[in-house]
Amino acid sequence: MDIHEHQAKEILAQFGVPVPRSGLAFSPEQAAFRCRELGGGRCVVKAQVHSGGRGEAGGVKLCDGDAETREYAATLLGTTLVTKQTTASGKRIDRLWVEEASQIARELYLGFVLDRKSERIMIVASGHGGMEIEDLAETDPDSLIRMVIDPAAGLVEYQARELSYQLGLEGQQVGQMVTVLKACYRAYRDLDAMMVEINPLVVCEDGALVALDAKMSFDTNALFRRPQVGALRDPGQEDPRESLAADHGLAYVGLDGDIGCIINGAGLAMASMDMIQLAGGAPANFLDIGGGASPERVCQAFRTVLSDSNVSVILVNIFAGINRCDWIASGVIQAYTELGIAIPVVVRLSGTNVDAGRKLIAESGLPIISANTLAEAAEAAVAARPPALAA
Amino acid sequence: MDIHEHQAKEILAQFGVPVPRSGLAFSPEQAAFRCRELGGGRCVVKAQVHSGGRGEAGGVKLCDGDAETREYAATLLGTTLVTKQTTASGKRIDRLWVEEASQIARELYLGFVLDRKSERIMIVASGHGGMEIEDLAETDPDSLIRMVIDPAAGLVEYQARELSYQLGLEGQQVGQMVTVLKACYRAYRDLDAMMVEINPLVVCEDGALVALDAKMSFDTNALFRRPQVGALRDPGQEDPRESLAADHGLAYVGLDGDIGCIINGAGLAMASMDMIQLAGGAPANFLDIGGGASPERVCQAFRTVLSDSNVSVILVNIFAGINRCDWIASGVIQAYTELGIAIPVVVRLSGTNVDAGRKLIAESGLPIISANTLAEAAEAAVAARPPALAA
Amino acid sequence: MAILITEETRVVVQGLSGRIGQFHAQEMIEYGTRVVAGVTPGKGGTTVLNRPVFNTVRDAVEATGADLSLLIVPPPQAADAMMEAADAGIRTAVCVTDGIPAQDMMRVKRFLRRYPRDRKMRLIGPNCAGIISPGKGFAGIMPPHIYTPGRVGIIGRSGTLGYEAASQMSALGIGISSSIGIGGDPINGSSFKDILDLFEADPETDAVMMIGEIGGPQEAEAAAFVRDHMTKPVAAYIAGLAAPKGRQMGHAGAIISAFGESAQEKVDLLSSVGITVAPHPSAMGATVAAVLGHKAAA
Amino acid sequence: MAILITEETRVVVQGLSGRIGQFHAQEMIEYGTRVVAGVTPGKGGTTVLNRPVFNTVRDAVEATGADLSLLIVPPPQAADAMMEAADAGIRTAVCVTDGIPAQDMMRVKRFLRRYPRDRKMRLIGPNCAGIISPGKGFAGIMPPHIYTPGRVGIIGRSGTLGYEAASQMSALGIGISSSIGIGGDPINGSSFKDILDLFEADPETDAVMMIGEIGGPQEAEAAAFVRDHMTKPVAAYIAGLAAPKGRQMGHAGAIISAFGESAQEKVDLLSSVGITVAPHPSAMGATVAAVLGHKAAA
Repeated sequence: MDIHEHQAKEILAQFGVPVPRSGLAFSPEQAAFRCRELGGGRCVVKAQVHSGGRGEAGGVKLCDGDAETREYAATLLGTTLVTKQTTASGKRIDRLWVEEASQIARELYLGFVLDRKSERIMIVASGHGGMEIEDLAETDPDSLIRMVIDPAAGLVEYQARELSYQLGLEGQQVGQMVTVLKACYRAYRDLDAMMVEINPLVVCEDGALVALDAKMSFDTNALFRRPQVGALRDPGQEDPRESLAADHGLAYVGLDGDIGCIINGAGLAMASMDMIQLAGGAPANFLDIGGGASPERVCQAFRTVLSDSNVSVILVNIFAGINRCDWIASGVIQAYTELGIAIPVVVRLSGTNVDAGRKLIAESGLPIISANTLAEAAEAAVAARPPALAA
Repeated sequence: MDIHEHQAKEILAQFGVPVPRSGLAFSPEQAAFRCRELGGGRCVVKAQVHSGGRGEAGGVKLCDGDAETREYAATLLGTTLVTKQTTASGKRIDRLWVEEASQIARELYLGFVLDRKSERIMIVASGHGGMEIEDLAETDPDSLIRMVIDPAAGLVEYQARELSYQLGLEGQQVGQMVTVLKACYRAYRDLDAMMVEINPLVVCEDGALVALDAKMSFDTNALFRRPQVGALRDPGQEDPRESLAADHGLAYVGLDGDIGCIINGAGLAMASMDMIQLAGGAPANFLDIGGGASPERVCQAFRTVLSDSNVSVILVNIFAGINRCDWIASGVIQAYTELGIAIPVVVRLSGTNVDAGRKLIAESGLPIISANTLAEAAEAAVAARPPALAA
Repeated sequence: MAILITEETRVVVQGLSGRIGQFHAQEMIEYGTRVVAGVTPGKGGTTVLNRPVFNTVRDAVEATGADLSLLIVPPPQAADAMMEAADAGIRTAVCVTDGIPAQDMMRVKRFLRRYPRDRKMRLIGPNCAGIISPGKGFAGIMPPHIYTPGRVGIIGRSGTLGYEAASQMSALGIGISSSIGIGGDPINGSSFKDILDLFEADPETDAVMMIGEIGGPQEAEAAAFVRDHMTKPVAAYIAGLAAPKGRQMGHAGAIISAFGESAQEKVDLLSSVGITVAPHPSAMGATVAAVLGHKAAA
Repeated sequence: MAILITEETRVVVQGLSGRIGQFHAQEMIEYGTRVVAGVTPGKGGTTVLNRPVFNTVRDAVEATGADLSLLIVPPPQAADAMMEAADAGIRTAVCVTDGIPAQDMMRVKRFLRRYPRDRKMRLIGPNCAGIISPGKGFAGIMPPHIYTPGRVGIIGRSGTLGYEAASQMSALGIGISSSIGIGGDPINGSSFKDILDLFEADPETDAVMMIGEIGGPQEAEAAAFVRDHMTKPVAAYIAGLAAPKGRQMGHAGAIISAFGESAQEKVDLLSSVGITVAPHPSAMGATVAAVLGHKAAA
């Protein structure tokens, strides 16, 4: 789960990370007020959307005084920002962050991630901040410092000092950096984060360290014990289909193709997508209906898939273990009744109660295309597309 | 560092341990008021002194209503309580704890201590509460359950459940006990305690667990990072000589003999006490002046030792490493000048700057008895006692 | 012999008293699995499916000699239940629970390391379908009858894709010695490498089918292990060729976040160490058949 | 050879830039100890006593090959400094700091366990006088000239009582191979047993004097070790015969809190395994002499 820059900064500040003075604005007037609050001079106005690359996309600007701030805020609010990390439809700008301008002497990169190799929290840092970590890894891999944290010991102070010296910090900055590192680690650990990133972490001309931009994302599996984190969710920044699907216990990821997929199990879903691609088609989505799916949940899966207007065929592929093929079949039939499906549907059922399921489909009288194997199903789906798409 | 029962209960309650409703009283009137606050019926009045065994010593009483509470409070406040754990001079009663009476179905013992063998925090528990742990260990050792906590994992929930079942708890009590155990562990760990004891932890007739008595002591070495714990110190409960000594960087423990000891190093201090005993005398105190002692600190040591009216001879035994024998000698001479010492003083100096130290003593013209070895010094001190004592 | 579970294995079910625990335990018993006990705190002394239920795993182990535990417990209790099993002397724990916080798994993995090698519990999962040795017994939530007994091992992250492989193999008359689901989470108890090691040592296994997917370093570690330590032929399939970078595909672990974690990169790496990689998921069975033929020819 | 410190040992002083650190480093250098570097965060690049000062122990080890660290740092920083030394590859750390919180020491001890045996640092102290191999070098705060070179090892909790023993031995013409102060805290890095093991293996040590005191289980563990593993004669003295139960005698560890922790109980236990226990502290030297005579006669 992602949160906004300003939320991440507020959290990190609570743990002890220094951040610039700033304030949130939902209107041009409020933005201008924030500018005056900060002294009325130069300030940075930043679109709050769940994406990196906002600067290049025109979502961040240094404004000189409250008039310019109001003007720029008016051009941003209510529009969508398309960055290289968003889809083409972009992310809606509903709020701005107005921040005092900093005198930057040096920019550092600092990230905390879950390292799957060591199965521990890893610090990634670089003396060259401001760039995306992927670009850093490509253009200047030697500048990347990696440090793994032993969960039993936590982040030990000497480690934090070693890292600070490796980044070329000196004097008072080392103590400040130790504070920043310990704060980020505690925030990561205590709130079940999956990622904490401060980029850039700047050394100001007066020598002070400040977090100029911050990102945090959280482990959705841990939200049950972090209600304060769950409360930070901004559904306005999510793909509405993914939100809707998640609300019904479905894992949905929108893609660019036209073959809608309804599958059980993440692995089988990915394999089905692979098979569609091999058969010459393109999947419109990843969708895992999960275990023990009721007819209602299957019907909801159809509703989700059909909300994508690109979809021209639907492929249902189920290998039932804790699912039941008869329930799946009932769900497919219910979807026809409730949703008035007008496009071809291919269904492949296997596993628990498969005979009952196939019988239901066969006796329904609906124009459902049945398949016996994964390959057959994918090929049938590709073949069932309207002629224009099948070119 | 010890704290009062009511302070321990307030801390443990903050961490989630259920405690009876109660209130503090510094006067009979306030005690009566507390009784009325609790409903005006039966309540337990408990003398707040830093000692166990208060019940047997008459410091705890079940009172029926506010009149009896006032009356009993008046008999306690301002007196001293002598228990089998205090010295003969007892502990002064300045405050009372007035608590609602509980309907007790079962009494348990629960303690958290530092186990020096495993070098970890250990839980000690017994189904037979209310007794002192030493008595339990003697009379019913099999009832004692010991469980060591891995510091890396902390107190894991299953461990807490296992312990609860071993104590014969069932149903809802298990969940309550898990809460109590985790609370005590966190209090111990987060506040640098050295001991947490709930005795008895009672199962009430309605099935609820409540901490009826609680004790905590803290690691004085960690007070620099636990100011909130340091603030709980009650100097009125301490031996004034030990407090005075501690304030001057001296480790002092009062004993029953008449030979006052001024030594550097805890080991050498204990060895000197042993040597005195072997020579037929009895040490009046343990006193370690520590390292790098200035003449002033030596003089303060004399002041501390002389505040014990039993002292008839003083033995100074120094093997200087980071101390300096010349400073020690100056301190002894200064003590003569400032304190007007009228009893025999035996001085043995060894180690760093020993020649300069011995020269100072020799040239001082004071009636100081010099000794060359530990044995000589102890024998000289015993021999120097007034005839009545030397019998 | 098979690996991890046989007719001899004594299984305890943590969470037996729950509806789901009871349902799967019933299936396991019907299949012939030696289910000896259940554990549900607070239900000690009761009986479920004719099996005694205990308050603690330690009690269950002491009373019944259980050596394998199947964990069907809610995510908030799962880490504690795994640590309890490890401390009670369970040899193999299989956790099917989905949705466990990553930091809980970090804690569990670290906890397991405190035991010396000969007392260390092997953890399978979480978020896996379980393990089965066809005809002998199973611990998990899979449909057991799709697995034909035989001499090929299966290791997979995904439950349903593992079923797909097993059914393709059965259709070609290829039987299975054991099938092990290692789970789809970023941090899991056992890796491909750990299970390959067991199959390599199992005299009743001739070849292994390994079903990987995008994300994480474990397929690369498995490739190095196969290159350096495996004498038996290995077939593989990697799901996610059609998956885009940076989007999580259902499994918490199925996200390409580092170099070498895409399906194509993994396919190339596995191929480079002599593993025969199925070109598509419908060819899993055929690829195993080819690998077995290759072995016969060798 | 001696143990833990010789002419070859390269010593780094953590806290060299402080007044006390500098004073004792000066003493060590004058005695001939090979002090090669200092570490004080923020003072990297400076020079103290003609030795380079580094920001981190890792830098100091890399630049100078230091293998022993003497820690003279304030209590709040001591645990961190010990862990830093361990991680930087220091072989032996000697911590003289007094007043370290017990939980910090729990953390350090657990931290040291993460290293495999051949990379694990040996910690001496805290709250100890240090270690010396007379005529070769020392790391600590003791007066080095009271130690005569020779062939008897000393292990003690207490600094000054160790001086007392050394001076009694010197007065009788008995020299010392190494003297090791293990410190007076409840949790310390090395126990009597750990150091007895080193003396047993040291070809330049003929006998050992062990100076214990009331409180804690380490003397009992040492007794078991002597019974089962020591061939060299051991003399001992236990301080605190006159100490009352339940009162802490200066050292945080010197408090009788369990059965077997009083001086008399410890004396009885040591005697029962053949250790010759000095009847009083003035007899420490004579007891060593007796033990050496006994050995000569054997």
